[in-house]
Amino acid sequence: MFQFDTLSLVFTALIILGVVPNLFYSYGYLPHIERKAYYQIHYFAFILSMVGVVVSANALMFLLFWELMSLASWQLILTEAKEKKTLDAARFYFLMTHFGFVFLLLFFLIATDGNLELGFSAMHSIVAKFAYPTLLFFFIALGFLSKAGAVPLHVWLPYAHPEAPSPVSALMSGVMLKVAIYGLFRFLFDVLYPWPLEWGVVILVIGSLSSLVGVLYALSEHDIKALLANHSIENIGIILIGFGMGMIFESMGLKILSSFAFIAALFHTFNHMSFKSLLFMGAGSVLHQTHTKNIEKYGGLIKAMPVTALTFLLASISISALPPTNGFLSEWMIFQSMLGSSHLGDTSLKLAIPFAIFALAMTGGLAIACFVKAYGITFLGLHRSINAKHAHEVNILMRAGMILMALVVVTLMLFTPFYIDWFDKVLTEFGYPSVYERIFPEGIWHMHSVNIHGGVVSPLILLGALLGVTALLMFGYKVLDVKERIHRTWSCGYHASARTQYSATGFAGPIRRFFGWLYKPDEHFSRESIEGDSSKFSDSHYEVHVRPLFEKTLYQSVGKSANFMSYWIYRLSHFEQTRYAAMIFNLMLGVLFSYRIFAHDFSWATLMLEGAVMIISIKVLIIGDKR
Amino acid sequence: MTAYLLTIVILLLIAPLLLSFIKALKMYLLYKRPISLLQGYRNFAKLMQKETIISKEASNITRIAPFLVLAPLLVTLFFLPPVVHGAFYVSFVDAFTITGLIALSTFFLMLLGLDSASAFGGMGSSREAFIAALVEPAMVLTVFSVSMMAGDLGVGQAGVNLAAHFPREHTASFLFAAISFFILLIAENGRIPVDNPETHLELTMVHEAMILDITGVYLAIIETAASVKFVIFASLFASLFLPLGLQYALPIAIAIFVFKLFLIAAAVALIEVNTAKLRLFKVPNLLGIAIVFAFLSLITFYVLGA
Amino acid sequence: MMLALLVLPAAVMFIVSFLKYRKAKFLLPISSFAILLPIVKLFMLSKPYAILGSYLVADKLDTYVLLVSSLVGIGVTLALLTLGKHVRVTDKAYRRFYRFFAIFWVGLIFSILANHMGIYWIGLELATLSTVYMIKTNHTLAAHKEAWNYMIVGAIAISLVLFGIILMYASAKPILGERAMQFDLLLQHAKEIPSPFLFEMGFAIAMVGMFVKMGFFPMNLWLANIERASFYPVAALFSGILESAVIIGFFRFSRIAMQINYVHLFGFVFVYMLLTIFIVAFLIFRAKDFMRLFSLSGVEHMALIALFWVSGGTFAALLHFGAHAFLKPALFLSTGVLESNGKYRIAGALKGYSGKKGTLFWVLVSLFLLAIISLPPSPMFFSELYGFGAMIQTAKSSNHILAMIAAILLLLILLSVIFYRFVAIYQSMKYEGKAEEKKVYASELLALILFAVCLFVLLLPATFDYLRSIV
Amino acid sequence: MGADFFIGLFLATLIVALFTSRLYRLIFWYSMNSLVLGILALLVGKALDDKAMLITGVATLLIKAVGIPYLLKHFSEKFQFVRQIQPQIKTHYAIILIPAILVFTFYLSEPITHMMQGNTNYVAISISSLFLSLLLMMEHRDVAPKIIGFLSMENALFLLGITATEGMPMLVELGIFFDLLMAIVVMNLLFYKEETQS
Repeated sequence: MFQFDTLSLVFTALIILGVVPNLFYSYGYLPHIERKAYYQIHYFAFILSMVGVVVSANALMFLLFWELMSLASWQLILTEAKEKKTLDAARFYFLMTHFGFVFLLLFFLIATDGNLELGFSAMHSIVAKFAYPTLLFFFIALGFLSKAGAVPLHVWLPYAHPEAPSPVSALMSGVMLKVAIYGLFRFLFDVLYPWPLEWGVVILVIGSLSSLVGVLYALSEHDIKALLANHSIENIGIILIGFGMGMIFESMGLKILSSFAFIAALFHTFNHMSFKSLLFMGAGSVLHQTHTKNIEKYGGLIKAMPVTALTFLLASISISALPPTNGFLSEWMIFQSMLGSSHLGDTSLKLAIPFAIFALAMTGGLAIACFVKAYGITFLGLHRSINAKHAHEVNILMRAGMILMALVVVTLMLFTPFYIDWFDKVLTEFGYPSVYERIFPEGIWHMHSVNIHGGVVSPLILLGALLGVTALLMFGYKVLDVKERIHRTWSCGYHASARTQYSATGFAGPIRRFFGWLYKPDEHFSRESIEGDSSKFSDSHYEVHVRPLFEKTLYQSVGKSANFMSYWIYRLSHFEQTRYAAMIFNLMLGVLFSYRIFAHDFSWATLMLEGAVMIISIKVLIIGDKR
Repeated sequence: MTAYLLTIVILLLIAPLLLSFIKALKMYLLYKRPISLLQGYRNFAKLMQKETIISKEASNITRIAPFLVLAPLLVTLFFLPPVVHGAFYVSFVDAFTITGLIALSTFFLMLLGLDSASAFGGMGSSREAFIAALVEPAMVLTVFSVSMMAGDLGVGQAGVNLAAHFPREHTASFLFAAISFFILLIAENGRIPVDNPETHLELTMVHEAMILDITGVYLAIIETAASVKFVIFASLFASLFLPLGLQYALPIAIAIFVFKLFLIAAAVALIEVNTAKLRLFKVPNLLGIAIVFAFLSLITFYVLGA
Repeated sequence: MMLALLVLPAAVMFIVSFLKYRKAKFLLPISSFAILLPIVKLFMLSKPYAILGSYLVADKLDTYVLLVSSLVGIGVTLALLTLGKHVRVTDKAYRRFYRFFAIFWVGLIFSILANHMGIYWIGLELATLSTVYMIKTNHTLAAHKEAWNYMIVGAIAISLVLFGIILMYASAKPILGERAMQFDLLLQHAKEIPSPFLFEMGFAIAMVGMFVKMGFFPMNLWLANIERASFYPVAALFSGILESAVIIGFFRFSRIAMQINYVHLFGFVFVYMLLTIFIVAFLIFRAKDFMRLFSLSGVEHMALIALFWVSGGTFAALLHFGAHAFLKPALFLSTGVLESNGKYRIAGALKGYSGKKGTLFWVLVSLFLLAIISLPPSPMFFSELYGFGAMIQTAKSSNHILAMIAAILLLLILLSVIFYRFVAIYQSMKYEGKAEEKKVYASELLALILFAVCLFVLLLPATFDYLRSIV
Repeated sequence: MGADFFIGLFLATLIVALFTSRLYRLIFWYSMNSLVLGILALLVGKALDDKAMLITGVATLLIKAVGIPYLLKHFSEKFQFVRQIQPQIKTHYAIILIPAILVFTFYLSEPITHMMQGNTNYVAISISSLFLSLLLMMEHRDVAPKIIGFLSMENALFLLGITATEGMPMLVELGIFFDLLMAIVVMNLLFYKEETQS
């Protein structure tokens, strides 16, 4: 029924780490929710079902909890369903998650021989006998990645996460996506092991694409929660890159490297949980104070909400993978594992993987840009709206939640060796050699990459050095006791005001313009020029929206075709006695004819004959001739 | 150990000198009366005298950011490769960390630009973000290929290895890596053609625009940070791509090293004189070249076989 | 003896329905509640239990079906008490409804308990004809028209079934003689049938008749129209009971056909169901009002049950059958309540129910709605898991495995189209539109609670074991 | 034996019924059809001296050949049926269709082996008459011809029952008759329009 091996425990721990601060936060948030009972029921159901998923030991339990998780999260999105947007988002989310469920269901049914109480390890032997393992791989890839929100199944995230109440979006983005990652780990290792090389490559490619797409769309977002949701896509991509490298190394027989890569993926999973939850909480607090998700309406909030600002800053640094934060460490590990590709025997692969490296590095750079934008526009400068002006710090519970989550981030930063050791155990349970000794050969101070003359990083020393030097400098500044004066500085002679300062749209401008071929933004520009003068204008308004490419191409066309088909079928199926009798006539004809052919003596000729007869009689009796 | 500390001190000291050397050289080439090489120090001293004016709109970020801009760079100074054979060097830091540290300082610089709600600060940050985002991948790839050739990712170790046995069999990829790194040096330090440090037209500024509203000591710190950054890149280039003359005795080695730095500075100056500043949206092309070269060096490295 | 017991309540109902005086109005429901008692008694007896020689034999399967049907019947009559509060219904029509309900019930008992193709058919025909009139208890032109439609369709379907039965009988007569109409004997001697082709032909014709009667492919709208036009309890009876009478026939016939040639059977049913569900999915995708929606989904579920059964997932089929038999009437009844002010406005239909009763009502309805798309922990979730499991097993053992898996995938995709539609409906019922004061009465609520309890009972492990033990 | 002749007649009457365009004539042909069926039943019953089948035959003659046609005529006067009934399906289609059906059914029943004294043709004919009566239902829009189509479908069943299986169990046959009467009753009730005016 349930199992508690290290993998399950690790992910249970992840859920707990994600949930405990969230509890505080959501109780701080609760007064602003009308349907409190509804919210709490589903909130706890959601948490329990997530735990249930990671500890369940047979297919039945897994599917049950998985579907419960989707159900609960869907209901949670609907908690504050006021406008149509929310409803659409919820519906879309539920459809997507059910779509994934379909594939999981197929996978399990094939892998368990219909006996759903079967343990996972028992499934392995069944799968070994199954003729098309790649089919199974695609099933679970589709199943879990649609939940994790990897390209091209990511479209629901930027809709669903913003519409949920902030604690919930923190949970969904921080924890729920990781449950999908758990699924990948569990079933690739327990059931589908060993893998051919191609699977790893597939995962790697998906990962690289997701990371780039995610961060690019994040940059073009004005809705802060949607921005964060897009970053979840990016981070899932990064995790998948690590995962894919692990799979590749594994199938190339480089156990050590692959274990290192998997550890990196796990580590990044944890990190993303921590800082993404923190970011969503911060965004939630801001939203809760300013009653808008539009980043252009913020500004100068650092003065009003110092705690939020500080925690948000920490999280931003961490998610931008800047040293010495935990985000940097996990991304460093993933980079290292990719550099390990120089040990691969396969030259074409060797030459291909640098592209993944390029994607990851690019992502890093863009992420920095994106979070400078998010942080700078939200918290710095002048307030851009009345609400932002009147914002003040959130209540104690919410603050407590954010601070606790910040502590989680810090612990991940400080106690990296401990976590690594733990993740190492996960892999040793799957029969990998322990690599902890190779990562931390001389104590916890230095963190080595396992590939030959790979790099070294020493997080603690780095942290110490940075803090030390900064403290020293500040001390020096104090000693000098420089006269400080607060005054209007020369901003090129303009009065600095909310209208003159840079907007988020403007900030992302260069990048948006550079990637215009991808965004295809639709821009709205209007201005009131003074008596037809082209240069002088009293008021002007510029606004740009970016609809994701996949949505435009993939999803809408599917919707259209469904509509079309249903329309025709509906027209056909209006009941009318005579036509109906005719249909039964034809049906009988077809059925009996087929039985005659298939049951007695099959030959293609007769089959063709049947087809012809059917067509004629349908034409004559049902369609009739045009009047 | 002494060599190690000495190098750091020297680097710190000549940091402003290098920048003013570039400026002077440029002026000389343009038939102007070159400024004194000590100009950098003078500016520093002058700024240290001044009071700091903090703009009304600014928040605490302005109070802490300058230090956080400088600190990572100072830390980085300690991680550079040795200039003389057998000198102490930090073995436990690799190129990624250094990239990260530099990115960290850029991050805070950008925040600083956004903090004082002036239009130009934001503009500067936005442009800086754009450039930095494109620099990142080129940087990583270059580092990757260099570490391949040096046989170690640790910067210090890499420098030593390269000095010990120069990768003759990989001259091609070595060259490509060098080219791309040099472009990165220019881009990261905001020299022409990417950015013009001497401009007085805010609309074309990148680095300067971010610090328009910074005064006094803070400005001094930022300026120092800029010069230190240049020194870091220069010395990285010197010890990774011109790994010569480490075997001599300490004074000579240092002299050679400093000479190399000046050589690089001169090269930068020459480029600055001979090229015009690119429009912002042309910059990606330059960085694209860097990225391509980085790829090339990797590919040639693999194809020609390690 | 037992037979007399079974028929007695119906007979009482029939007679009482002719009495004019007012007490009758209360006697009728009581007599209809009484239908449960003998069935419970029957349920207790040891199986197989011969009620009427070899003609009516009670075994585990049909007592289960009968029990479910009687529970549904009780629920429906409960809701019937306050029918007048929601729609205009004359006293005469009310009594006449009960009169035909009695006939219907008798026919049902015969068809479900029958161990004899002929008896089965007779019962089915009785039930059909009586429902034809039950439709007409609603005095609208639409209802009249639909009653005629049903008359015609039912007539065709029924005659096809009989035709098939005769052919099967003919195929088995050489070995079994007159007793060739008994299901159990046929099942035992299926292998020895001299001319399997004749049997299969008969089977095919009979199946076409049954499928048409259940509203499968071709065109699935007539059933929807009928259920739209008739009073909602009638619709509930349709989906809850009449279908069960048909499906049990399908169970019995297909078990014999399995013996004869499994591949043919499976291919036939699978293709047929795939077509049905394909059409139904897109019809549901466009469906605009409750009744149509639910009756279409009823068709879908019947198709699924048939599929599960033929692919060997008998447990899944029975569980699904039970779940559907309880869920669908519940939904129809609640629909009747939701539409009480005459309009089918989906947006905000669940809003505006206040007070204890109201709250309980909308909670129940939303639970049913989510259960019908087989979200956990509804019994349908489990039944679909097991049913599809069985299907996959068949796929694996067949030699077109990839094609089969593709077909099953298609099936699942179609189901998720339906899923999407239902989610949309649920959301708009709950969150769109504006709230207006609505009332719900105790009896309807009682019926819903009854159904909810039955569903819960289905989930108990004991029930699972019982269902597993049936076949 | 005579059976084949009468089976031929049966089919013939049915086919003629397909082409009629007047209600009363349609009813007449239906009664002819049932008459032939009844005689057939009697013949076969006598041949196998099977009491049950004799009873069936008599019942058929009484109910189907006389009773139901009379009732229908009665209804048609009572409820003013449309008596002008044009077949929907064009004659030239029908001319092709009917033989085609016959061919098909014979092709269909060809593999049926070891039936008692190889009367597979009876199966073929009854299936084809089933199809034909379906055709009868298809080609008319009004209710009355549809009913007649339904009834002749019933006849086809009986034909099958009589010829192919040499009689079904008594119980079943009586049940079928009962249901038939029931159907008529229900139809009668359905014809009452006066309720629909409310």
